[in-house]
Parts: sequence; C-alpha cells; structure tokens
Amino acid sequence: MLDTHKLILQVNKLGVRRSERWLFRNLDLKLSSGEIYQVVGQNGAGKTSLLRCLCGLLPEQEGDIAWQQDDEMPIIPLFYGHLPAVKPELTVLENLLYHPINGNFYNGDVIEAALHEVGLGAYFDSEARHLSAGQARRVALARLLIADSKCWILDEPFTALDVKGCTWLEGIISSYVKRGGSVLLTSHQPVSLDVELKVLEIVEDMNSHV
Amino acid sequence: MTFQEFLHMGGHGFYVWSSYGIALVIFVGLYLSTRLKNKKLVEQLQRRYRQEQREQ
Amino acid sequence: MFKRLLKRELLRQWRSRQDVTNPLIFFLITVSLFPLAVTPDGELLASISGGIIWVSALLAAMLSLESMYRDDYRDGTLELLLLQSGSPYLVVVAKIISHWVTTGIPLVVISPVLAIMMHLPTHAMTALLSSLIIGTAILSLIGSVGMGLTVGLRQGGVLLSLLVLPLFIPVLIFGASAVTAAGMGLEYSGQLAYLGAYLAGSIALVPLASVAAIKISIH
Amino acid sequence: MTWQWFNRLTSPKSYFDITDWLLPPMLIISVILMMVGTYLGLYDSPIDYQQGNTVRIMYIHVPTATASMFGYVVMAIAAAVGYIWRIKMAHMAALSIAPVGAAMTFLALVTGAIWGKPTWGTWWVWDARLTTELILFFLYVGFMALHSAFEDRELGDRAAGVLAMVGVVNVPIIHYSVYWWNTLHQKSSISVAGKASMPVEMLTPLLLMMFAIILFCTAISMYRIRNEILDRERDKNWIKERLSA
Repeated sequence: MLDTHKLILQVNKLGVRRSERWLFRNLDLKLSSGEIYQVVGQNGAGKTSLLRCLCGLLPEQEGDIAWQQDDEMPIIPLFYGHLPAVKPELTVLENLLYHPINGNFYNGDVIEAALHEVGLGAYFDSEARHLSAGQARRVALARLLIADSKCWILDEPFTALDVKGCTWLEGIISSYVKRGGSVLLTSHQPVSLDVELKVLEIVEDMNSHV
Repeated sequence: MTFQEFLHMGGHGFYVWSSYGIALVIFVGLYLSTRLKNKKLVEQLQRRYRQEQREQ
Repeated sequence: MFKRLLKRELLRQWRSRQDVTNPLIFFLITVSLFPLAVTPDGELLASISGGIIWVSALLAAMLSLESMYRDDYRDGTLELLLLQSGSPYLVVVAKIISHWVTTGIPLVVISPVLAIMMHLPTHAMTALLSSLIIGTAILSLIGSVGMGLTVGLRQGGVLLSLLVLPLFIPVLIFGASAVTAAGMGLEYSGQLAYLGAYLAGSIALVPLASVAAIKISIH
Repeated sequence: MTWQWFNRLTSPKSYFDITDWLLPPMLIISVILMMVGTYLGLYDSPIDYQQGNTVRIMYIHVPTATASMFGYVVMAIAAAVGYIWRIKMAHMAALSIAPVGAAMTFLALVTGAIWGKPTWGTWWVWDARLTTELILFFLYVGFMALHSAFEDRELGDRAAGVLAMVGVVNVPIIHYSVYWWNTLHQKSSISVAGKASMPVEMLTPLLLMMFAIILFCTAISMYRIRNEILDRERDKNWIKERLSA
C-alpha cells in the first residue's frame, strides 16, 4: 500500500516559542515512511506544540517544515489531538461521512467497516452527544482506519482507552508502520510495539544533546 | 487689544478656550502616561535584576 | 468536496434548528419596539421604517454569527476541517454560505411582514428585499472575519460586534437609503450597485482574511 | 545597504540607541512649534467674517483630525508589516500608535463638537467629517480591545494586525460613503473653510500646528515603543546592562 523508506517529512532548525519563552530550538527531524518516533520530554516541554506545529496549526517561529510531495499534493498528516473532533448533534456515521480526511471524503461502506473494527458498529446512527468520552475517541480512531494518510500524528492517543483498547491500538499502529506508514506520537503510558520505536527528546536547545 | 478682550474673544471665548484647554490636557496626559509607564517599568525591571543578582 | 462541506454545514444548522429561529424572533421584537418607543402614527414610521428594518436585521444576523465557528472550535472539528480538507478557503466559504442561507434568507423572507407593520410604502418592498439580500450576505462575510478573530476568546460576543459594526456602516448607509429612496419613489439602483460592488469586494478578500484570522485563534 | 539599515531599525537594541538621542529633541521641537502655532492661531491670526473667533478652534481640530487619519494608516501599515514578515518591532509600533491615534480622534471629535455649538447651534452635528472621525474612533477602540482580549501578546498582535489590515481597506470606503450620505441629507450650508481658500495668516498657523502635532504624536508613539520593548524583552541581557548601569 505504501512504498517504504521514502522521505515523508524534513524539518530543520525548527524553533517554537510560547509568548516570549522558547519551548525548543534548532530541532532537526527526518521522517521517512515505515518509521515511528515517540516524542518524549517533561510536561510543558512542548511535545504537543511540536506536533501541532508540524501539522501547521501553530505558526513556527524559526526554521522550516517541509512535507514532501505525494503525486504533486503535499502530504497532509492525520492529526489526532486532545479533542476527538466529533460533532455532538450529528450521528456517528454522519460525523465520519461529513468530515474530510486527507483531502477527501469517504462513502458509507468504508466507514461502516472502520466503525465495526473500532467496536462502534451498533452506534452508527445514534447522535454523538450520547457517546461516552471513550466512545467519542473511538470515533476519532476510526478515522485512522478510513483514510490512507501517509503520516499519523497522534497526541496522547492512549488516553481514555481501556487496556483492551490500548493493545488494540498498539496493534493497529504496528501494522500501519509495517505497511510503510510513518507515525509521530506522544504518550504518558509505556508503548509496546513490535516495530522499532525511535525516540525524539524535546529539550530547550536541541543541538546540545543530539 | 486689551487682555480682557483677548479672553472674551468676541463672545466665543468659552468655546475657544475650552477646546484649547482640553487639547492641553490630552497632550500633557499622553506625555505623562508614557513617562509614568516608563518609570514604572524601569523600576520593576531593576528590582527584578537586583533580585536575580541576589540569587546568583 | 465543496458540496459535501456545504451539506455538512446545512445539516449541522438544521440539527440545531432552535438557534436558527432565535434571530427571527429577535428581529420581530426589535422592529416592533420602535413604534412603541417612537410614534405609532403612519407618517413618521413610513419615513424611518427602511432604516429601522435594516438596523434590526443587521443586529439579528449579528446574534447568530457565533454559531459559525464557535461550537466547531470547541469540539475540535474546526481544526480537523481546516487541516484535512486540503483547502481551508473552501471550509470558510461553505460556512459563510450556510450562515447566510440559515440566517440571512429567513430574515429577508419575513422582512415584508415587518415592512407592512411599519407602513413602508408597498412599492418600496422590492428595494427592501433586494438590498437586504445583498446586505445579509455581506454581513455573513464580514462577520466571518470578526468571528475568526474572536473565536478563541471567552467574551468574544461583545467584541465581535465592536469589530464588525464599524466595517458594516457603509453597507448600512447605502442599504437603508435604497429603501427610503424607493419609499419616496426615487431611483435606488445606484445604492444597489454600490452594495453589489461591496459584496464582490468582500467575496474576494474575506476568505483570505478569515482563514488568517482562524489560524491565529486556533494556535 | 538599505537592507542593512532596515535590519538596524528592526532590532530593539539599536532602536533604543537611536531613540536615546533622537526623542528628546523631537519632543522639544514639537512642543515649541505647538506653542508658536497656538500663539499665532490665538493671537495673531484674523477672525473669520462669519464665525468670528470660533474659527481659532480649527487650529486644533483640523490637525488632530489629520493626525488621527494619518495615525490609523501608519498603524495599519506597521501591523501589516509585522503580520506578513513577522517583525515584532512592527507589531510593537502598531500597538504604540493606537492609543495616541485614539486620543487624537477623541480630541478631534471634542473640538469638532465644541466648534459646532456656536456655528451650528448644537453640540453634535452629523457632519461628514465628524462622522468619519467617530467611525475611525470605533476602529481604534476595536483594535485596542481585540489586542487586549488575548492573554498571549503575540497572538494579540497578529489578530489585531489582521483587523487593522481589514480596517484600513474599509477606511476610504467609509470616508466616501459617509460623504455621499452627508450630501444626501445636506441641510446646513456653511462648509468649514477649505484649506486652499484661507488667507495666508490663517494658513501658516494651521500648517505649523499640523506639523507640530504630528511630530508630537510620532515622538510619543516612539516613546511608547520603548516602553513596549522594555516590557517584552525584559530578560534580554542588553536591557539588564542598560538598566543596571
């Protein structure tokens, strides 16, 4: 599905500032397909800011981020943030039908398969406001299965998931990486994957310790 | 033109002088507010730097 | 892509129908306040009715601007839309059109009823409708920029009107005068032409400004 | 060479060094000019055949109105430069000009109203110029309100920058639509003495006051930029040396 070892993302000398305080500077990163990085650092070190910055949600203050071209369209990473991005007044099915992923929309059967896989098959026509926090996150996780994004950026994907859910998600991530996907994730809990997990530590000045 | 007439301004003295008065208040106010802010900032920063010296 | 985005917006507005009808009721109440406050007699009302209907329509449409981005911002879908749709401008345009259709058009539809209540001469009705249609569209456009700037703020509502109303004054001037001119039997196509020009200008500039504004508030 | 000059201007440290010696003379000159202008305007210039002495209010009203309009445009340009090229100094400049511009607009409105009382008999006349000033005042207040609504100053800069850019596009539109609206309802016939048709004894104090007031506003804004730099770059060591010296 995805050819392996093709450069996905090139970041050099990236610096992100949070109102006059530099979270980190001179960050370099080369992410190619089939690679997975866990971003570590103490709380407030700027893990989430880094992920949001890579997605273009946060204007980078220094350095540049270059997403490679994939058939002359820049790669759009699938961002899974703190908010599950689920509209309470729409039903679960509508939530996935009417929200674009990776630049286009998907039709019913792909979505139904993903919902079944995520264990929400029975809820597809109930309004999202009735869902629990964990179920809402599962709807967001279903998006990972639906789209064939080249890169996943997951910010604390394991929160609000029970043990079974965590092992399930670890399996999904491992198979995605094996198929050549690239992942950047942060997690407080330990992550056990059967693929090689590289670590990217965020400190004040990145080139001091690399 | 005696000073009295100058003040009286042909009946319009009140209007002319009030507008010049308000103008003066605003110009002086602008200047003072900037100076005061500067003084406050400088003092605050100096206190902070002394604090930092003490800690080192 | 755009069709589905527009469908999403309309579906979302349809699901929360309640806050589509609120601006209409507000519009009705505000207009009927003026005869109580000023004078019930037809003469005076007729001459000021154009302006009153226009101002009330403007305020009513302002009320519902909040629904454009705020709840999408709160539950994270605004981020997803901007990122995953490939082009944030389409998202903004879809939201503006859906806001115009769900609040602007209903205001225009019930404005003749109010015009009769305000003794607006009947031959001025077409002027009222045509100027309001363009006016509400322009308000959705300018409102989208103001909303983009204040979506991340807690007390954004009041600030929103402070930002949007001054920018809307030229449209109000020409819109209201189109109706009063028509009321007096004068030619009002000049005013409409101006409104059209303003609309065209804001269609060109607003998506750019709104996306920039949202990107700031999303941070 | 110009790029290097531009760099020197946009670095807060060199801005501080330049304004150290530039600001005091600017301020003093503008105050002296204002005094001379007031003396000429109040004492030495002729009275208007229709309005008598109230025309002397023009020497405050017209320059402050021009300063407010000029201030908004400069503020918008600074905000645009700050937003597009992400130059913090430009954002600080825009933020410093706003209150000065708002004060000038307020002063223009007040003197305009006071001038209206004897000439048109009421405190507030919906004259085209006054109405544009009023709307300009709303734009200034909107700019400052939006900026202070953001806790993170940098976001406030960028948001207010977008607003200023949108606002400056609208200023000419507002200007002409208010003038058109005014001619539509034109009742009062006395038009304020246009600049060109004024006798030279009136023109000199007016131009003098205009230059003095704009110079004063620029000096105050530049002074406020210094405050802004102190406030925002507080932990830079060049400030530590400068302050502890």
